[in-house]
Amino acid sequence: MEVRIQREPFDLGAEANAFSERQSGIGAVVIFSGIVRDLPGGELEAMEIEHYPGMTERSVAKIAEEALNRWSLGDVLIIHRYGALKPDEMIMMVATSASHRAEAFQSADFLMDFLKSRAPFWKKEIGGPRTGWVEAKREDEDALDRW
Amino acid sequence: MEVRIQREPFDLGAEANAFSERQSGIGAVVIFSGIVRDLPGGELEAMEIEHYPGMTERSVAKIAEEALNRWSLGDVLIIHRYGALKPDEMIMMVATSASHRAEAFQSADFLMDFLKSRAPFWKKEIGGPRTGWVEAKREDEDALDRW
Amino acid sequence: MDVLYFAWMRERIGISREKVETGAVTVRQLVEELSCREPRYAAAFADMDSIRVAIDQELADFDAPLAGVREVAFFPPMTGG
Amino acid sequence: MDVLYFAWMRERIGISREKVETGAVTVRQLVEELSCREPRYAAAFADMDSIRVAIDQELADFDAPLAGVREVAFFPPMTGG
Repeated sequence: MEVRIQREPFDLGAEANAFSERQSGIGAVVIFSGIVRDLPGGELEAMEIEHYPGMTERSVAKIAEEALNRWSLGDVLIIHRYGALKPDEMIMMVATSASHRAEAFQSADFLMDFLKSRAPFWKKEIGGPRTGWVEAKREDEDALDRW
Repeated sequence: MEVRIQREPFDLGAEANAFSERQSGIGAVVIFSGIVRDLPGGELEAMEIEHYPGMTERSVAKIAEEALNRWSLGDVLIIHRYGALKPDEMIMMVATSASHRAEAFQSADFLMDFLKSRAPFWKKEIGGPRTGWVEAKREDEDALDRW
Repeated sequence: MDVLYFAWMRERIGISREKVETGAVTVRQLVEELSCREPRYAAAFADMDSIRVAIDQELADFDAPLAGVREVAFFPPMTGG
Repeated sequence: MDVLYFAWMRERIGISREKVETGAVTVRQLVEELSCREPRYAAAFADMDSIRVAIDQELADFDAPLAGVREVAFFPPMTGG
């Protein structure tokens, strides 16, 4: 299990390859990556991501451990950035590995739902008419009930 | 939409980065990769993958189009190898992109279920006591009913 | 028409493709005809539940008609992914 | 104890962290105490449904006791991922 909370960009491809290569005896890898979407009209200057140093690392590690407990996984990797990101930059990624595809899919889906609503990150859109904090969606909170 | 049926290896990381970079305005990418699992005791010499040239390309393209019809996706990429593969080699990958994570996850999951049971590939394990054709699993066929 | 065999169907019958002249109206009739040829065909087609068929590269069922068909393929359930 | 504010809580109150001496027994009592200080606090805490609290870096609820607590953080619902 590996958790990285960082300001710096990461290389999705390099991480995907390194993660896959260090697995052995597993048949399935699922990778999710979240990307800064521009606003309609290309008005987004930056997506500012604030977080709670200390709590972030603890809560993300706890979410990863919960996934390892629920499914029979080879490994879990979570990288999440903070700071000011431009449109099309990668915000975060998760990777899970398992013997069978269902476990790899479900655990990655689970990780995303919990990272969305239970890890202390807050997004602020800078630029455009909607400048301001991104509001949490009711459906994201509801998604937790699936698990 | 891109479908590649090939004997040659592919570079998951390079494909993941190229796929992500050619998206714009999307927020979520999901990538699945399937890897040759060794048999217990390290007895697998090779996984031989046979396919039906012509029908393979058609049926995989049809599955990809079905995903594009069902979900609001940015793009779909499917790469599937055939021939003799060694343990830990990558067999295949799918990538989907969407504005929202649920669509990216569901469509990748859907693609895998249909590639598993509706694309004309057959796996044969060479080496070890179980040498022979991999049997289709009842649960893989049942998984299609989810969609 | 061309008849193709894959995976253990191909191994049991011993060839991957052959030309077949047939008056069979449906796939099922073609299977019966082939099964009567030689024991290796009979063995390959013994368990119909574990055989799938494609007509002109589209999955089909055993009652599908063969009129105008150029290519029929028999194979076990697929194991892709 | 240290009290931390994030996102629009931090912006409305104007600081990200402060030391607070309090006799409050629960988080809710602390919120009431802070709200009485100045209008900016009252404004920040006005809509309790859109505020979350963490005690010593674990999510908690407003009835949680404060005895022995070193760090309380207030913030809007999280938007990670």
